[in-house]
Formats: sequence, structure tokens, C-alpha cells
Amino acid sequence: MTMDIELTVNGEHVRESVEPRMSLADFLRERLQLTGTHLGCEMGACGACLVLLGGKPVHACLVLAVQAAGETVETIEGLSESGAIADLQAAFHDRNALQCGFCTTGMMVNAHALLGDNPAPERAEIRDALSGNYCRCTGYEAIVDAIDATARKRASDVEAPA
Amino acid sequence: MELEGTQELQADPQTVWAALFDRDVLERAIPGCETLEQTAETEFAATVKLKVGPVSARFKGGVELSDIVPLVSCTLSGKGSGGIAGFAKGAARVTLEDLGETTRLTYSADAAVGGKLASLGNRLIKSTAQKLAGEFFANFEAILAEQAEPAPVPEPAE
Amino acid sequence: MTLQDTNTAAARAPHIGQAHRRQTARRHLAGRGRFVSDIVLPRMLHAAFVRSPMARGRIVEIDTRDAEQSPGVVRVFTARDLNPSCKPWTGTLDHFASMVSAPQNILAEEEVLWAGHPVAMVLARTRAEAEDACELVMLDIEEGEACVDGHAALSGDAPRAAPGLDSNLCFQTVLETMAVDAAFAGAAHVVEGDFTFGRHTAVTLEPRSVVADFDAASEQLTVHHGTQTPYQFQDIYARHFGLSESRVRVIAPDVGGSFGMKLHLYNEEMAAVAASLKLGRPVKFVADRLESFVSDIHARDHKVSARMALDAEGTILAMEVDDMTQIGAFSTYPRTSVAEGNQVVRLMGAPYRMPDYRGRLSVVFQNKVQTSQYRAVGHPIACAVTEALVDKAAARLGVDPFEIRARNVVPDDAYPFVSATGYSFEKLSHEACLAKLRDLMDYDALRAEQAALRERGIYRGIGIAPFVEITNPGAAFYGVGGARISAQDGAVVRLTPSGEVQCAISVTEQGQGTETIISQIVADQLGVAPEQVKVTTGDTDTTPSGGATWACRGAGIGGETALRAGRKLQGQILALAGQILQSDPADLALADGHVVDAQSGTRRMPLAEIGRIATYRPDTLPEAADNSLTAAEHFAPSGYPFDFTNGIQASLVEVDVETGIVRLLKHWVVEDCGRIINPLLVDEQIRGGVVQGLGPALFEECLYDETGQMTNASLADYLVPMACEMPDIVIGHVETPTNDTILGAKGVGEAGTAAAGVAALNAVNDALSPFKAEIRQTPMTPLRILAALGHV
Amino acid sequence: MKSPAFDYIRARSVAHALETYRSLDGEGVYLAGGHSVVPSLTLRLQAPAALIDLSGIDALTGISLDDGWLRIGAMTRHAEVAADPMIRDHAHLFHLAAPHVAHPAIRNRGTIGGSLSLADPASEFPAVALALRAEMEVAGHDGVRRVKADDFFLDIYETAMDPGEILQAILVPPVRAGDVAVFDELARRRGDYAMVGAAVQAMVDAGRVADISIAFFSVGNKPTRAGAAESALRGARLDDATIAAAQSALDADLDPSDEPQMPASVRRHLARVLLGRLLGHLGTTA
Repeated sequence: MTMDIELTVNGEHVRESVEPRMSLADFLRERLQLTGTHLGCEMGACGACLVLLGGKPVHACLVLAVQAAGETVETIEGLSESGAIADLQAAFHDRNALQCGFCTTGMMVNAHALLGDNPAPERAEIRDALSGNYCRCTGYEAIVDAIDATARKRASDVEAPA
Repeated sequence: MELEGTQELQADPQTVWAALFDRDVLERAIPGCETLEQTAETEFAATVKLKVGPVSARFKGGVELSDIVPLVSCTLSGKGSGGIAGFAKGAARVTLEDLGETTRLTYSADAAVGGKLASLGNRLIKSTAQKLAGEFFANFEAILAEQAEPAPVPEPAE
Repeated sequence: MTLQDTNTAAARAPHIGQAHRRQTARRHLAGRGRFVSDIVLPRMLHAAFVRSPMARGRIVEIDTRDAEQSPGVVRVFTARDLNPSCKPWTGTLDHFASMVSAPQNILAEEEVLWAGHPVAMVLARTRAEAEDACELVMLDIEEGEACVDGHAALSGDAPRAAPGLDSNLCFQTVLETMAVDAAFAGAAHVVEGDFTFGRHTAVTLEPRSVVADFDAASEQLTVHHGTQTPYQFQDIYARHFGLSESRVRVIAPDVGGSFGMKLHLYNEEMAAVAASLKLGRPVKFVADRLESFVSDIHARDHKVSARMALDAEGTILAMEVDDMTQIGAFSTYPRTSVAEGNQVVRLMGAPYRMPDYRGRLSVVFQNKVQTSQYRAVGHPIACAVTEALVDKAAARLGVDPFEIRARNVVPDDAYPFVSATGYSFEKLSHEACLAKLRDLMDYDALRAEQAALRERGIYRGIGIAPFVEITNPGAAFYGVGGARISAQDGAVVRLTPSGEVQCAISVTEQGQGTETIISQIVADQLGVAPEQVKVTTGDTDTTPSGGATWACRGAGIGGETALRAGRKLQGQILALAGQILQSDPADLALADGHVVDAQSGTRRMPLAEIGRIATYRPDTLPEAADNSLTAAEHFAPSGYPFDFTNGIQASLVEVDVETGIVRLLKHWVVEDCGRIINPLLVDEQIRGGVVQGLGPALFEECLYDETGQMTNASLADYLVPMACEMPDIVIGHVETPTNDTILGAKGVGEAGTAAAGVAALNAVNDALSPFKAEIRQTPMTPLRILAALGHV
Repeated sequence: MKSPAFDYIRARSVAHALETYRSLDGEGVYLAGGHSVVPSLTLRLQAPAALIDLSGIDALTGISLDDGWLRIGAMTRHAEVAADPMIRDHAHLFHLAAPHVAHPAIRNRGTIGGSLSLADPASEFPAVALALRAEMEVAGHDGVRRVKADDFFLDIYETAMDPGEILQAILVPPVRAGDVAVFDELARRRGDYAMVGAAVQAMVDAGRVADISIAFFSVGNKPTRAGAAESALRGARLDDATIAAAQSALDADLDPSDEPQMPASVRRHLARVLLGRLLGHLGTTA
């Protein structure tokens, strides 16, 4: 059995026919070639597959593509190309807050959502927000630093507009 | 993993002993048993479907009674393959103690799972095994109680 | 060195030592990484495996008929189909005298030897369809008795872990000095302990991935392989499948973490290659997380009994150590599973002047997943045993942990120095590191705070641990044992017609920043900016042959190779410029993208002009002028067999003595990796390494039941270190370059992992000291801490 | 790790869902947030013929007050449980417990009804429902019935719901003056299944415990009311001696299983420690 689904992905209207068993993550990666959404555990324990569904970070491995019908999905590619996370990307780059890059896209999606909800998080709050995002390479501190730096920069940009 | 339990049964040891070797009783007592075919005097082929929370698997395997000391003790063992989910097996040493009108049944079992069930089930496997063992002997007791009494007369609805 | 010399050196190397950001990181930040798991090729098939659910057993029957009929399935293979195409592999090396291991092949033939052993391979249009068919393969295995515990496996009547073994002992060795018994006999103090180090595993976030693509028409095998060591696999695929080496291309694109785990040979990768050879179609295998846990190598798994002799003043006289390590049913290929234990017994007591030593190593087979080299091979075990005993000695003598180490480390002016285990140290800096750490962590203030909090029932602990790390290995590691593992690396540097630089090099990138440091080093040799140096890695067709990235050799050996290739090209450019400019090349230099006057720095001509002339107008050059603008260099270390680095770590913890929960409050590292090429990257290597050491100290453990089943094979139950539990890490440096190379760099990748765990262990024991409780097992779970405290 | 094939039906109403379930003859599985069902499918631990998605049913959503009772729709996501002001004010224990459930992204999808229906013995919400003496609104073919939390959780993953029944809403009794709530758990890492956890709802009047309900999770086959400990506390002044008595009484309340990684004795010890801390905290909160 396949089902026709329609949804909006990174601002583009998408219509595809899928098996109900296909996860949103596989749908994005295999059907739409949006391979920036990674699979690390396929059971919601590593955070590598986080995407925004209706504006909120969710595990694309735990959502079926058919469940996302009618919804709006944003992936790392969309966030990057829209410029929405340009300052976060720059902060991660400056701080070397990534190594192999496999966790990075999920980290970015989550960091973006965190700063949307809480523009001035404490370090402990940043760590808590990342509590479901596994990174084997960095030891996390640089990631926390980069998110912290972005929050501070955004705050100072607001105070002193250019 | 080791499991233990004791059950006081409302039947004499002869009745209990006979029930342990009764295909129909076993079929009703084994949790999730779909089919049980007697293949030898003390051997059965079984299909069991177990559903515990988010896990639901159908096991195919056998049940066997061995180390038989009539009216006193025997080993009730089972082994089943759940295909890609892995396998489960267990052996329970069942001992009967004659309490006159009733019988005390004590079991001491060693159970193991393998494959995916073992890999993923760590957190709750022992509780689940204990629960299933408990269910078996509880069912067993209920069947004996049912056999001991005349066919129950339905009570009038309130 | 005069001030002027320093300036000149800085002018010559303006980029080495600078915190350049990684250019390649940008792709990852935009979601544009390209991992093997992302690769899709035309007509590609997906592989899934049927695995043994039992740790040991005999295959009675495999029935694949239903599976073959399943929708989307192209083929189902068993050992009978695939194994004959592959020459079996055996994980032994000659320099580990009389070690044994059974030969291995792709799929289990008659016996299954661990729970997870692949038995059948399904190839289908999609991975989901392949898994559907796996459910239909009927597998009948008669269960046998598994070897689970190493000590039990060594008893005479134990079942053998693999067919053909005379015993379950893979390897045994003893190294000892003459006077070790006398040292213990005459000691004023002997401290001792039995230690248990759990099994853990790499858990790279990208699981093992391979796409094997055989084109029968051109007899070309291309393998896209998430590995650290493409040349090693080129050699293996060619030899074991009887292919021409030049027709085997291994490409390692972005690799989502490796840490040593991705340089071993695995059944599934061999199966993918074998299947592609058979079908002439691309075959993709990406391990899912469950498969990773039961097929990726595991690490450690040691039981160590150790004692240490000291004189009345607290001088370490000797250590005696017995390490039993449990490796699974086979020794891994091609590096063996013995190197870990070998390093454990050789690194014991490494920071100290200790004159006498006896180390016994027993490597034992069992029916579990194989263990083998993983980040910081052997180091954490040697470091933990040594430093835990040093702390015990300090407590016995009533001496501060810093003080006892200061009394015993090899003094900074005592090099070169040969350790009791036979390692030659060129120059280390323990004294400088000790002093720097004490300042960096404000040790005295922490002790005062600890005492004050203890009054209030808050139990904090401070642990320190010096370490020595092996880096830059030459052929002594593997080559002398007969392994076809390159000890040298190669680089080709060329100037493009427009005056930019390309460097193809054999060392590989998994996010450490290899490409960035290579660009910095090459840039400095050629007077350009690192951004103008395009570095290519990870492809056996386009990069020169070499050992690649393992055992902390990327910067030290790869960097030196790039430096030498860069200098060679520099010479060629200057020679050509001399001919064009009618100048003596000795009077010329390269800077800011130009040929300049060596003395005055005056620009003479742009590099782009050299490139233009050499490429498009060679006719204007004098006859016999070398216009190649390409230099190749291969380098292997020839001085010391290894370049050792050193450092020291400290951990501050708080133990909840009612619940056994440990909180890591802060961590410090002072590290000496020789010349630092890029401090930003070095610090992040250290931080990542520390967390990879803290994980197994507190959380990570592959748990097995008594039948050999791994019982926590998912990321829900296997506890990796996560952001909330890991501390901030303060880093300081001491720089003692090696004189073995021009560059002077040593490795840093394993430093963090080497001592982090024992720093935490010593800190926990410090916190528990008011209760006379002690823990000697990792991970330090709440249960084990409560047991140590007598609550259980 | 790819799911076996199944059909997918988006239920339009509770009645449609119930009817669909019946038509599947035991081979259907309800899908709420999906964060337990989907991984079990991906792991191929079950293979239903079809999933019946409940997310489009209006009757299962919404949070409202009715005669002092707070009605929380079953499809309310964990993140909403944490953030909703009505839940904060009228079912404070749920508000306290929600941030402990897994990780932020999971909480964006997971639902309170899914969690309660699954009845994982390590889950926070079933214990909270017990401590709050909440009632479950269960829909079946015979209509809607209310089941007290005390009667709802039966065993590992086993509730009083019959196969096919749907949990529509959780009903929390009216808040009383002097009600205080404390919640905590001991977990190895943030978001892990707790080694031990407890939810406490109490009414404290002038330092005396007028009423209290204590529910533990992760200490047995189901969330467990600590009746003996409650008795030791009820009517008593919340001092060290009372707390010690309550801790001792726990031995009669809890029957954790002995597991290799967590012997029953350790679980009991941790439960005593946690209860002591929570009661201490209660003393300062009240």
C-alpha cells in the first residue's frame, strides 16, 4: 500500500506517494535528497535527525512521512539557505564546535529552536536543551560555547543596532 | 536469569500431577498459547504469541517435561524461536508438596532470551519473565479450581 | 635563538601555530556533508544480514527459499555462495610471538561464534525490503556452550571459543627487569589492587557504511568506505579477492567518526564487496545501531591485578602487573587484538623513574564481539592502574598527590630516558606539566573548598593523573610483524597554473582538521595563505599511498610529509624563478604569493606568473628547465620508533554518597604534544578525547548476560556521555618539539582519553576517602559506588 | 532498522477509531505521538496490520476546567503539559514531572495519553496520575467510563483498558487549599529512565500532613502508591522522626525485582533516599 502525501518542505510544496512505513527521515533523505538530516540510532536517542515540524524540533526518525502530511517541515538545508542560522553557523565555525559533522545538523536545528524559545539561555539550560543530542567528537563544550556566543551576539545586536 | 515462586493449589497432588501432563491444561495455562500439539508422551510443539507493551512476537518451539519423579517433581522446559526477534527458553523445576487437601507447588526456573529480545529487553526482561511465569501458574491454579468445582452456575446479574 | 632568528622563523612559518578555522566545516554546517551513508548509485542494492541470536552454536540448517521470493529481493547469500570468493583472513602478526587465532571468512560456515555473527546476506531494492526478507530466512542453530568469562575460558575443560583452538589463550607475554622481586622484598611500602575495566565501544554517530561498486566491464572495483585507512583496504580487497591492486579504488569521503573502530576488517564490508563482485551492481551496507553494537569492535575488557613497591620516602621502586584481556572469538584483522594489551603492559608506570617492573599479559578468547584498537589503545588501562596505585601510596604515606608525583616523575632534564618497560623517551616535560596544572586549577584553593564543603556533608574529590602517550609510530607497530600497513605517508604538492596550491596526501580527515593543518604547513613552505591550498585526502586513486590516520600520526608524520613535499616544491619554484629572473635561487624566497628577494622581501614576481609561464609558455624557459611544479615526498619516521608525548589531567567531582551518583564539576588538562600546528584544533582534540575517557569511566559499558548475550545494545540502554553530564574542560600547554622531524609535531588525539578516566576515578576515591571506601572498577556506576560505601 | 509494512488510517473520530480497530481483528495499533510505537516498529518488535492515527481527533485534545476538575486531552503533548498555565495551576505535579520526560524534541511529539496508555513502569506520568488521584476517561464500544488511577495501572505495560479501548482524557480532581506537590527522580543521565522516581501530592496544614499521596515509579512492575509510608505521614508533623518512619515504611510498599544491574536492595535504598529528600523539600515548600 502506498499513500499520496502533500507537505511543505523548506518552503517548497512536495507531493509524493509513499509507503506508510517510511519514516520522515528516510523520506527527506531518499525521496528529496535532503541528506543533511542524518540517521544515528533510528530510535530517538541521538538527535542526528532533528528537523522542524510545524516549527518545532522533532526526531524525523520517529515520525512517519504519512504523519507529516499537510505539515510544514524545515531541514538544515532550508534553514541554511534562508540565512536563518547564518550567525549560528558562523559561531560554530569560529569555535570549531564540530568535528566529523554528523551530529552537527541536528545540533544546529536544536540550537536554532532553543534560541527561538529562550534568547538568553544559561549554559546549564543550553546543556539541558542538548540533552538528547549525542556528539562523539567534541565533548560538547565548544557547542555550548558557540550557542552561548550566538545568544550574546544577538542580544548585543538588538541593544546596539548597526 | 532465575525465577522462583510458590502456589498453593486447591487439589491433591494426584490431580495436580495429572494436570501438568494434560495437553489441554497446558494449552490454556501457557500465556499467549495459540497451538499446542502433543508430539510424544512428554513433548509438545507450541506456537505462542506474546504481547508485552510495545513488543509483540510469535514464538514457535517446543515444551517438554523431563526428570520426572512421579507425584513429586519434574522439569517443565520450553524453547521458542521468535524469528528475527530472537529466542526465549526456560526450564522450571516444579516440586509438589502434599498438604492433604491441597498441594503446594514450588517452581524454580532458569530462563534466558537471545538475539534482539536480549539486546533490547534488558530493562524489563526479568520482570516480564517473572510476570509470565506467574501467569502460567496462576492460570494453572484457576484451571484446577475450575475442575475441582462442579460447573459454575451463572449468578444473576445485579 | 636570537630575537632576529625568532622573527625570521615566524616570518617563515606565519600559519603554523595559528588557530585557523576549518574550511571544510562549512559544508557540514550547511548540511552539505557527503557521507557514505548518503551515497546512492544507479542500480544499487541494499544489504541486510541475518545474524546468529546465540553466542555459540552449530548451524543445522539455513533455509532461504521464502526469503528469495520476498518482494524486492534480488539475492540471498550464505557462506556457501560468498566465502569461496574470498581468501580467509587471520588476525595474527609475527612480532607477537606464537599468538594464535582462527581464520575468518565472510559469513559463518558451520559454527556461530558470537551473538550477532552474520549468517546470511539479503540484497534487495531497499533496506526495508531486505529486512523483510531477513525475517523469512529460517535459521536452525543448535546451541552450544559459550565462553563468556575470560578466567573461566582459561580453565582446561572450558569449551573452545572457536574451532581449531588448542586453548582459549590467544597470546601471552611477560616482560620483566632483573631485580623486580628484590625491589618488592626490600620495599618499605607495597600497595596493591585488583581492577576491572568494562567493555565499551566506539559508537561513532555515523555507523559503519560501505558502498561496493564492481564494474565487470572495466574490472574496476570502487569501494566508498567510511574508513580511516583507505590504502589498507585497497590492499586487503585486492589480496583477498584476487584483484589487481590498481583496479581497486577505495574512497573515504566524509566519515562520521571513526576513533580506531573504522580501520578494522569486518564481515559485512567484505560481504558487500563479494556481493558486488558477484552481481556486478553497487551494493550498499549501512549498519543500523543494533548491528553496530553487535558487530563493531568493542574495546578494553581488562582484569588487572597490580602492586607497586615504594621506599620509605615514597620513591616508586617497582610495579608488578598481571593483565587479562578478553577479545572475543577471533583476533581482529589486520592489526590483531593483542596490541591493546601489549600497550597496557608496556605503558605501566611510564611517567616515573621506576627502575623495576614485571608485566604479564594474557589475551583470552571468548564468544563475544571482538575487541581491538580503539582511541588511546591500552593507555587508559595502564594509566588507571598506575595512577590509582600512586594515589594509594600517597594516602599510605600521608603525602599530597602532587607531591608524590613530583618525587617520582622523570625529571625534565633527565632525557633521553629508557623506561623499565623498555620504551625510549626523547624528551618529556612532566615537571613543567605538574607545575602548570597546579596553577591552572588553583589546587590549594580547591583543597580548601573541599574541606569546607565536607563539613557540610558535601563530598567533593580531586584526582590527578600524569600520562605518557605513544604517537608517530613507525613500522615498529605493525610492519615488523608482517602486516601490510604502511608506516610511511605520502604527499604530492603542486602549483596550479594560476598560482594556487593543491596538496594530495595519504593522511585522512574525520573532522580532526587534518586538511586544515596540512594546508597551514604547506602554505608556510610556499608563501601562500592556507585558504589557497586545496587539500585532497581519502581516495586511493588521487592521493599517494600511505598509512593514513591512526595512532596519532596524522599531524606528526602526515604533517612532516607535507612539509617536506612543500619544501621540495619550494625548491623547484625557486629554481625556475631563478632562471626566469636571472637570479641565484638562494637569494630568493616565497612570501605572500610571490617570489621575493630573500633579504629585503621585495616582490620579484607573483606565483601566478610562474604558473603561467611553466604551463602555457614553457617555450620561453631555458632548455632543461624543470617546469613540473609538482613535488612528491614520502616520509617515514627513522629516529625513535615512537615519539612520546606527555601531560597531566585533573578532575573535580562531587559524589552523592547516598545515591552513588557522581557529578563531574570540572576537568583540567596540561598537554605537551610538541609543536602545536593549530591550537584551536588541538584543544578540541583534547576535549573530545577527555569526554571519550570520561564516558567509560562513568557510563559506557557493553553488558553481557551469562549466556553471552549483549543486553544493552541500543542507544537507549548503552549510556554514551551527553551534554548535561560532561564538564567544562580547561586546557594548558607545554611545548617540547621532537627533534626527529623538521616540524617537531607529535600526536594529540589520544591524550585526552588516556588519563581522563583515572583522573575521575582518583577524584571519586578522594571524595569517598572519609568513608574508607574505594572503587576499582569502571564504569563507576551508582550501584558500584553504593557497594563501595557499604549500602548494598 | 526499517519498519515492516503496515497500513495507515487516520481516524476521524473516536467512534471511527474504535470501529477501525475492531475491523482489524486485533492486528491494529493506535498511534498517538508515536514515540513508543514507531521505534518498536523500526526495531521490528511488532508487526501490526495497520496503525490507527489518533492525532486528528478533536475530542482527544484540549485542556479545560469543569466543576473544578481539570480535563487534559489525551493527545496533549509533553511540551504542552510542561508549559500550559492551567496544568501548572491545577495539576502542578504534571507540570513538575514533564521536564523529566526524555528530551526536548521527544516532548514535542510524545503525548500524555500515549504515556499513560503504554504504562511503562519507568514512566513519570503514570505515577503522577496516581499521586494526583486522577481518573482516566476511557472510550470503548460500550461508551465512556471513568477509571481511577489506582485501578488503572495493573502490571508491566498493562492497564485496565481492554484491547481497542481509547484513553480520551485525564481528569484531575480539584485543587484544595494547602495542596503542595513535589517530584523528583534519580537518573544516571538527564532524560534517562529513572533508577527511582516519585511524585508526592500533599496537603500540609500548619506543619502537619493533613493528607498525602506518594507514588513511585521505576521500582516495580507498575507505578506504585506507597500506602504504608502515606499512613506514617498522615496526621503527623513533618519532622525528621516522621520522615524516618515513612522511609522505613517503604519496605512494605515496594517490591522491586532483583536485576543484575540493579538489585532490589539498592532500589529500595534509593527509594528511601529519594523519599527523604522529597519530604524534606515538601517541608520547605509547604
